[in-house]
Amino acid sequence: MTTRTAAEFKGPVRPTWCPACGDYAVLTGLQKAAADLDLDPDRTVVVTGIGCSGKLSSYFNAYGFHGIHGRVLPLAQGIKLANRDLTVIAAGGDGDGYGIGGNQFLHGCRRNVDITYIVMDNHVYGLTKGQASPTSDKGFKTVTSPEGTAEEPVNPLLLALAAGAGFVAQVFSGRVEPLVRVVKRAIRHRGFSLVNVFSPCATFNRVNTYDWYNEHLVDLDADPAHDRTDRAAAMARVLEHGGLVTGVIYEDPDRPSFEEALPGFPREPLASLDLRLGREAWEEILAEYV
Amino acid sequence: MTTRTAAEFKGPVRPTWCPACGDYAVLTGLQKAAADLDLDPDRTVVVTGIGCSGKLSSYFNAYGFHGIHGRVLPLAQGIKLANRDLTVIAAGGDGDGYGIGGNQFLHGCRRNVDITYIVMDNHVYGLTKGQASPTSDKGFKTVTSPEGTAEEPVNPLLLALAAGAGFVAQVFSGRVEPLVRVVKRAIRHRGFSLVNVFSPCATFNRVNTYDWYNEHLVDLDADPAHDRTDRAAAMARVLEHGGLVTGVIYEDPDRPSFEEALPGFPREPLASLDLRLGREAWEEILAEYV
Amino acid sequence: MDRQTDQTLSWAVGGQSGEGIDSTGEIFARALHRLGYHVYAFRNFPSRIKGGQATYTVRAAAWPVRCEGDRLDVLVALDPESIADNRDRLAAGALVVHDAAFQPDATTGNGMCFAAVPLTDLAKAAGNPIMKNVVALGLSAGLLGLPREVFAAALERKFGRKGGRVLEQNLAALDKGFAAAAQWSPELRGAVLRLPPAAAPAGDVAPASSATPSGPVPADAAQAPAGDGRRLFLSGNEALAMGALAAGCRFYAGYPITPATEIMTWLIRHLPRCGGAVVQTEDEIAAVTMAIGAGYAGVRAMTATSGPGFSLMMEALSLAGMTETPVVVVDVQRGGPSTGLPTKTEQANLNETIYGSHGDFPRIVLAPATPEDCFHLAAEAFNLAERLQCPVLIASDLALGLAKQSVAGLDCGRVHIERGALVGGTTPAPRAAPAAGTAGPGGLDGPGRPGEPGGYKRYRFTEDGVSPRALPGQPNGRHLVTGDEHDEAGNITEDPETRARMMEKRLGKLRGLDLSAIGLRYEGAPEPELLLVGWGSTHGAISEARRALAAGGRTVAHLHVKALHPFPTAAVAERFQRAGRILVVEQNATGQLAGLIRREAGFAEKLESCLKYDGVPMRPGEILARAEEILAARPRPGDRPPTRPAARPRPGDRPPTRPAAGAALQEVWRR
Amino acid sequence: MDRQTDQTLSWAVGGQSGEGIDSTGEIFARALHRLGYHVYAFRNFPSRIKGGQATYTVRAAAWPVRCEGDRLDVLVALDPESIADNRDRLAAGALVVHDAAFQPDATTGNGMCFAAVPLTDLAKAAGNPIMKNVVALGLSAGLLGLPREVFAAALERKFGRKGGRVLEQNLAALDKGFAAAAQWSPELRGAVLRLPPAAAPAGDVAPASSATPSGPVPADAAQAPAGDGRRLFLSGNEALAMGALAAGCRFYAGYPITPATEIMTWLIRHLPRCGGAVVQTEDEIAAVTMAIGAGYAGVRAMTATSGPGFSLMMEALSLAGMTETPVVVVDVQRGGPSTGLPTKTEQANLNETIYGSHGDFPRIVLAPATPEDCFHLAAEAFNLAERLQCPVLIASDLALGLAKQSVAGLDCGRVHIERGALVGGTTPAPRAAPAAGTAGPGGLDGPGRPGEPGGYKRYRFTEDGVSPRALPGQPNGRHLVTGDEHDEAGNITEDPETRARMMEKRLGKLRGLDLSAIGLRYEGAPEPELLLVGWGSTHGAISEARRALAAGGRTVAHLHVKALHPFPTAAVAERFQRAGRILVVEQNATGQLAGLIRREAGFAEKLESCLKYDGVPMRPGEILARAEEILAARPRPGDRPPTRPAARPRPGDRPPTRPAAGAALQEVWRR
Ligand SMILES: Cc1ncc(C[n+]2csc(CCOP(=O)(O)OP(=O)(O)O)c2C)c(N)n1
Ligand SMILES: Cc1ncc(C[n+]2csc(CCOP(=O)(O)OP(=O)(O)O)c2C)c(N)n1
Ligand code: SF4
Ligand code: SF4
Ligand SMILES: [Mg+2]
Ligand SMILES: [Mg+2]
Repeated sequence: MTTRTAAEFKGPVRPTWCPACGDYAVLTGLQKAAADLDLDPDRTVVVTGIGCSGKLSSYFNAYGFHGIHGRVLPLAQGIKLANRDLTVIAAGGDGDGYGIGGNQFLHGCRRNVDITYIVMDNHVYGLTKGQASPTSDKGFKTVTSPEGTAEEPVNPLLLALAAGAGFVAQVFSGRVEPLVRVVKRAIRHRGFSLVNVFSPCATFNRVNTYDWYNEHLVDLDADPAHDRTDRAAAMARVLEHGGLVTGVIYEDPDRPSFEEALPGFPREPLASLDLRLGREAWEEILAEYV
Repeated sequence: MTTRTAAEFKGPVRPTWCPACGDYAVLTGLQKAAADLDLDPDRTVVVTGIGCSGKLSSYFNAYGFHGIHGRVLPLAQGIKLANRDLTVIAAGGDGDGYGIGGNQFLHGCRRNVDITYIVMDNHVYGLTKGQASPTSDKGFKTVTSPEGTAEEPVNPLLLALAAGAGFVAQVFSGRVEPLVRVVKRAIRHRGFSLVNVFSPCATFNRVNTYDWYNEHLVDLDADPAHDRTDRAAAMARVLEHGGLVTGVIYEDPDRPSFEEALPGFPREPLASLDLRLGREAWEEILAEYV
Repeated sequence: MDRQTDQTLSWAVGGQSGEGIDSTGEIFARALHRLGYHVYAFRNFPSRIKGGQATYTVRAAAWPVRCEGDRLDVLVALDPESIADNRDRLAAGALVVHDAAFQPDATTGNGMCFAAVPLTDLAKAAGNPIMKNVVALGLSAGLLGLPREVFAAALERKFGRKGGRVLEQNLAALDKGFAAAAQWSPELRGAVLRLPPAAAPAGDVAPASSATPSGPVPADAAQAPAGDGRRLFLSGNEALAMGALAAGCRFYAGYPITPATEIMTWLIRHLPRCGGAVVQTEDEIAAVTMAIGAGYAGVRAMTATSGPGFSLMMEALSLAGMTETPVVVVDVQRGGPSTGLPTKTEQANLNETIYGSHGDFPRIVLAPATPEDCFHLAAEAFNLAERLQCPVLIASDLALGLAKQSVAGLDCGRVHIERGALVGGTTPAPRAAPAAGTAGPGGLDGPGRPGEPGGYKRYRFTEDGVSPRALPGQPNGRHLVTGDEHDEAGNITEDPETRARMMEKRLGKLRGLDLSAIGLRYEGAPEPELLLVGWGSTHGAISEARRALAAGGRTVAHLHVKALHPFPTAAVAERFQRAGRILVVEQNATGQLAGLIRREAGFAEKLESCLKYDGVPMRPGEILARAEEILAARPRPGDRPPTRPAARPRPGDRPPTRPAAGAALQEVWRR
Repeated sequence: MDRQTDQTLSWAVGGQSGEGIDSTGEIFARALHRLGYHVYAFRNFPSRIKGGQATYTVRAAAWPVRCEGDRLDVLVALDPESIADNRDRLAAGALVVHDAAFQPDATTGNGMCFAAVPLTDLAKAAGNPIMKNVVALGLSAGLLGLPREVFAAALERKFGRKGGRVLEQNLAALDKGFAAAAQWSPELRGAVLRLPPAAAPAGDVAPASSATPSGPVPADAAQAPAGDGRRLFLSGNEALAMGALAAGCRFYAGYPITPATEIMTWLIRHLPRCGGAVVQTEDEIAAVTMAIGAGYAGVRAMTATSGPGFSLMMEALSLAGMTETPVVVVDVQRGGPSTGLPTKTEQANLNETIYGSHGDFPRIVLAPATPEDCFHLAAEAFNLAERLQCPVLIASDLALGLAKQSVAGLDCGRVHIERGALVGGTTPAPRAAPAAGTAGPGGLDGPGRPGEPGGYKRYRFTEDGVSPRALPGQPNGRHLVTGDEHDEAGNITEDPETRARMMEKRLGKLRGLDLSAIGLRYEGAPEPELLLVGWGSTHGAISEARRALAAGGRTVAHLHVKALHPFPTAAVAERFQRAGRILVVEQNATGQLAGLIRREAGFAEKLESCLKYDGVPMRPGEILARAEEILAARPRPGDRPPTRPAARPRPGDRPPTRPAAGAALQEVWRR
């Protein structure tokens, strides 16, 4: 169907992630998904946060915006609302998205602008060299938690479900095929979609390794009993497995996106508008103030 | 059992809320709860956010800290961690807590410092004169949403449950007895406790009125079938009723508070420590650097 | 200054917030405006929703009044607090019309006339005691001899929707007020209330005054106003939002905060009609980053806030500077620090607008002084932001943002949209339309892949530091934008050489930018013994003080600074060189503009400060008093430049504003 | 400056980050320190986890070296990039020892000597090729004739836990290095590598040098160090954390960010042992507000961050100022703007530390220049914060925070804890203990309920503006603390009179505060023709430049500013008056300190800037070059004060740092 190849989405810069970093698979998976979906690199924007994960936009051949820590979602929403013709993919780390960016995440879920958010969740702050992250398992030992963390970890799927996200999925860097499949589905979803990727940090996380995930993950996509249109059921399944599930957890295909729901929001990209104001419009406005 | 009266918790300043504001009931309910629990006003701190709701600390006879918009929880946690002998009650509005303060809320829930958080949820920004709030019903018309809001509202209970709060409750300003009862229980809970109070704004919210709540609320405290120790069940119940439930929704009495879980955190208040450093301790430190 | 001298009338209505103070004041102000007067109207309101003392002041004249003035000639008091709260402003001979329902504490009166009018009873008689404000309105209009129709029409507009009964009652209340006024003896009325001769009615070109301007009345009082001829009555916030709209702003993201919220609510009413969108975000961090995202994607985008929210935007400003993304950020300043005085005015964020945020990056800071400025500088802000690809900040303040003023018409036609350097000279075509305009500088139609030799370079080193932007959607314009240091192609680098050049490129964009043309306004003597310098909303008060000083025989001038950064140093220095002493007038406690001047232009030895930081708008008399003080003292040529301690607030910096209390009272009204 | 003149040795090891560069450098540096040398060590590392070129530089001498210097005498290169990246620093005659596994591009050498050593092969022979860094270590030590035991001991400490085999292999690798060195002819070795005579070994009081200090070596080189006598080798971040601990800081809340994270990780290791706590928060806003909450409740509390996080703290700073809550906030500056250069040094947040945040409120800004300063100023910061009840900011920078230096001992005994005015003079007793110390000023034991007449007033107007605090838990001390304006009792008010007095009270707290004693350091001629002025980490480089200029016959001096706000204007002005020209040296692009000086002290006509903003630490030679340039030009007495454009970066502001390439190469090593 498409003539594009994943290689076309290879950016100008060579990745500098550590060997065996889970983020490589996210990059190649996203490139594959983009090719499969026949995305136009010139109409695609990859917006990233700050962290090892945030470097993704450097390596992807498309428009890229590498913003500030925790604010990838408002940046991405601003871009999408400015030009709804663009495919906007936001990406970042667990610290970026669920730590400092928690409020943006919460409200991004419920605002439901048509963007896809990929979180490379390695349960640790990678780029700053190994502090505990909000998704770190309780008791995880790091330089900032030498005796182990004291807090319950954030459960991103549960949070997204509670915050009203219309598409919630989880995949694993160790299994690229489902990653590509789910990312494609997320991009196609009209509205906000979350793909939380277990993406092992080979350097600072010796607990949540590829092997560990391979042992612990339960694939809900393979479970015909899982009703992914039922939010309460989705929550129950996530809780049941302590968050260690993969697949499309929840999906509401009918929910209108923010662009569709916002009264008066035009079909044409705002970025393409003629900015001149008509004489009548102006007169009408002035009439209020004479 | 106690000789204190609610009147002892009346602060020096007369409330300036609009007549019929739901926040009056929160104030008197909290005063009654404090008296019933025999709280020592000198060892009680009421920390509030910015909003009509935030004025609560002005009217309550205790130590009061009226902070900045959205940051009531880190302020309250800092106070509690500095002096664990204090009873710390945080309070604020729905905008303060679930809007701008969303990240602090999320992480406050999972950090589980032993404080009580009372949100006066009127589904609107009161003090800034009636804009949509994160809990505003979808379609709610305000000056900032003349055609109605486009977003799904935040569901505070669901969020708190997803974020790992150990005590989650909801009450209604129109029913003071359960409000007092639940607030007392929340204060007694060891760890973070959320009490979301439907506290109608008589001026800017003509939809979610006392009558409206009286019509719509379902009391889970009156439902013997509700298992408040089961997080998934609690979530399901909240979803089932679109959030319009009251009572103690969830409670985990065994979960250690942050103070208990943080390795090495002392029993004695930090504020009472002798700050001088022992000679040996100092020598030991220097030894690393010679 | 008395009424004879300045030929104005200052009227106010005061009462409990929620008693209809605002609508009464607004109707009264707008009526005078429509009758051809120049009107300045300001609400003083508490930070609570219902209750608390609120005053709506209306100052009117046949010449362009642009501040509240010092004096209140008439106060209609619906409660006793209104009298207490406004006592300092009540001039000798001022009239206090109060509801007969209470007895004012008249012991500290200062030669004012008290008149008890049974406002509540009259309202009750008209059908509802809450209409006492409407009775007050009728009374005020009647006393001034204003035509009933104007007020009846206003009530009709207001209550038209609510159906007949309420409107009828209100009209009855209005008439009770007019009737009460008719009972006053004409002499009594004339002694206290005389509105200067009316100018031309609204809609006409010139509010031509029949009064001969003299003394402190501006020389151009009788001149035709500029603009497209339609006189408007509006606030700075409204004008600013209109300017943004006229300039092509099509995306606004914001979070509510007093006193900036009106900008958002205004745009939410008007933007969607022009194809734009407004998003109320979860917080100010999201607001500004969403605007930056939109700006990057090619929409003219804005956010507005006040102090606390502005502080939250600091990190993102730095991102806009580093990524060279255009965005307009408005800070309508209010009393600080922290939550401070959320409903009172102040100008204490100047430092933050220029120096807030980490690292060195280009930004532009404009500071409107009038609604006209709000309109035109807002429009200019978008051009500067896109031409120089950097954040542009607009520092407004509460007094400017909320006060409503008669202005001489805002001309949408004067707004030119300059979108700056875009590759292909255009924004991306919609997906539906055929791609166009993709050729252009940067080899976008060349074979080089972005980032490869020959490919497009987002941050190409150029003569003026400005590199043409490719907006997402532009074929072959792909590049990385990053808040990390980067090379010409946009890719992250730590190379010291590239880093240094990029810093020079970014900062160099402002090098040639001389904002003195839009950023300075000078009025008065070319070689003044005293030069008054100000910024923001104090413009009107300084103007009046200058005219009063000039009328008193002083050679004075007034320099108003509307571009704070880059500072128009050369032009300012030229003016300063010719001035004797310089008095910097501002509403903050540390003399922030004075500090900026010392830093950018020097002249420390000539500078004096007139500071005010009590939340109340600056008044001409306060400036006058401070100016007289300085002029009375000898010049001090050998003085050391003032150091920080001298710039800090000293009780002496606050000119005595409050007239001494005392004197006899009169009861001029009998039932 | 050559080695003969400054009597130092500059050694560096470079390779791919992750190849053990840091540990090699660290062991080498610490060994020299323990041998009695003064050592300065700095890591240059990329913003990525593995890979990317990293260099660890060690400069050692018998006198207190306090910067990297200009020159590299020896480079041990594990990869070709290391040579390219450091080429500019390699002096004529410098020795480049490189792994024989690659052939360096020697074409642009500048008279350096290249020596290929089969580091990888030797490591392989010892058991594992990754130990090439350890071979390099042994080789370096051997060439300098340093004792093997010191290095073996270091390896034992490092690998002790990992068991015998790894350690054995490492020791073997070390020995291979020593053996390789032994093959060098002594003359050759001496020509290239001669470490100045060693001072006294670590642990002793004085690193007494046998070298006779002369010329650019400081006159006090042979003097005994101050402090408790134990020489330490540590970074500014470590010293700062130690100072906080010593001063009684018992609560730290923070969010990770380079280069501030070490402060948190240090405290997390040490605070719990002293009864304190560290919380890693969700973001910087939570970090600072949590610290403010803790400070309010009576604990000495701190947070540390860098640029982006610091910008996020702006709103809360204002809250601390308004509520008069003590808190210490550290900003370890890095390259900006935005994410900028996260692992490179800069000093571009000066403006933000002083002027960031909205409204006028008291704050204090300290800027340490050395690890000793980090320790003592951190301690002082807590005293100032509690005495003056306001936020105290510490502006450090990456070069200061991360460089490790030999210091002359830090004396915990010199730290005095002053907790400022507390009612009852004490913090609250634990609930378990009997209540004590509740009597005192403010009538806390009187009958008046808080807020009532006779009751405690948190913000009582006092002579010096400081009002005794009651901490929660204190009987009868109840009061409201609010970021809104408030009255003496703490209750919210909008009364203009009270507002103005409260502003004066708050700002007045800093009026008498003269920080010149801790905030200025002056060295050199009392009436210099050129005065070098700096702040922060550039201290060492400026010192060396000053000494070099003096040695060249110039009358020069060096004023280092360690208190930025309130600015010690009087003392600075006094020094400036006596100076001919003034060169302000700083690592930013807009001359932020120079701007502050112009604003606070004037002297614009005398000021010149030496700016550097490429992320690389300031070097003495750069200052020297700029100084010579200025001294060569005539003084310009009639000049206009420099205006903003002049302060902006001009290519000319960047002194030529990179020596011209070229010259012959020698191959001095034969296998
Ligand atoms: C405001 C701000 N605070 C802190 C930082 C420092 N910082 C950079 S990346 C990062 C966390 C990275 O963790 P995560 O988001 O999980 O990404 P990862 O590196 O693990 O992919 C932090 C704290 C920053 N850049 N900006
Ligand atoms: C940083 C910041 N942004 C915005 C504001 C303005 N503000 C004050 S209260 C408020 C919202 C109040 O709504 P809510 O929290 O629901 O409280 P309510 O008044 O309804 O009780 C806002 C936006 C502020 N004070 N600070
Ligand atoms: S530190 Fe961890 S997350 Fe970062 S690049 Fe290395 S493996 Fe990946
Ligand atoms: S505006 Fe609403 S929330 Fe605020 S005081 Fe009035 S009724 Fe209460
Ligand atoms: Mg991570
Ligand atoms: Mg609310």
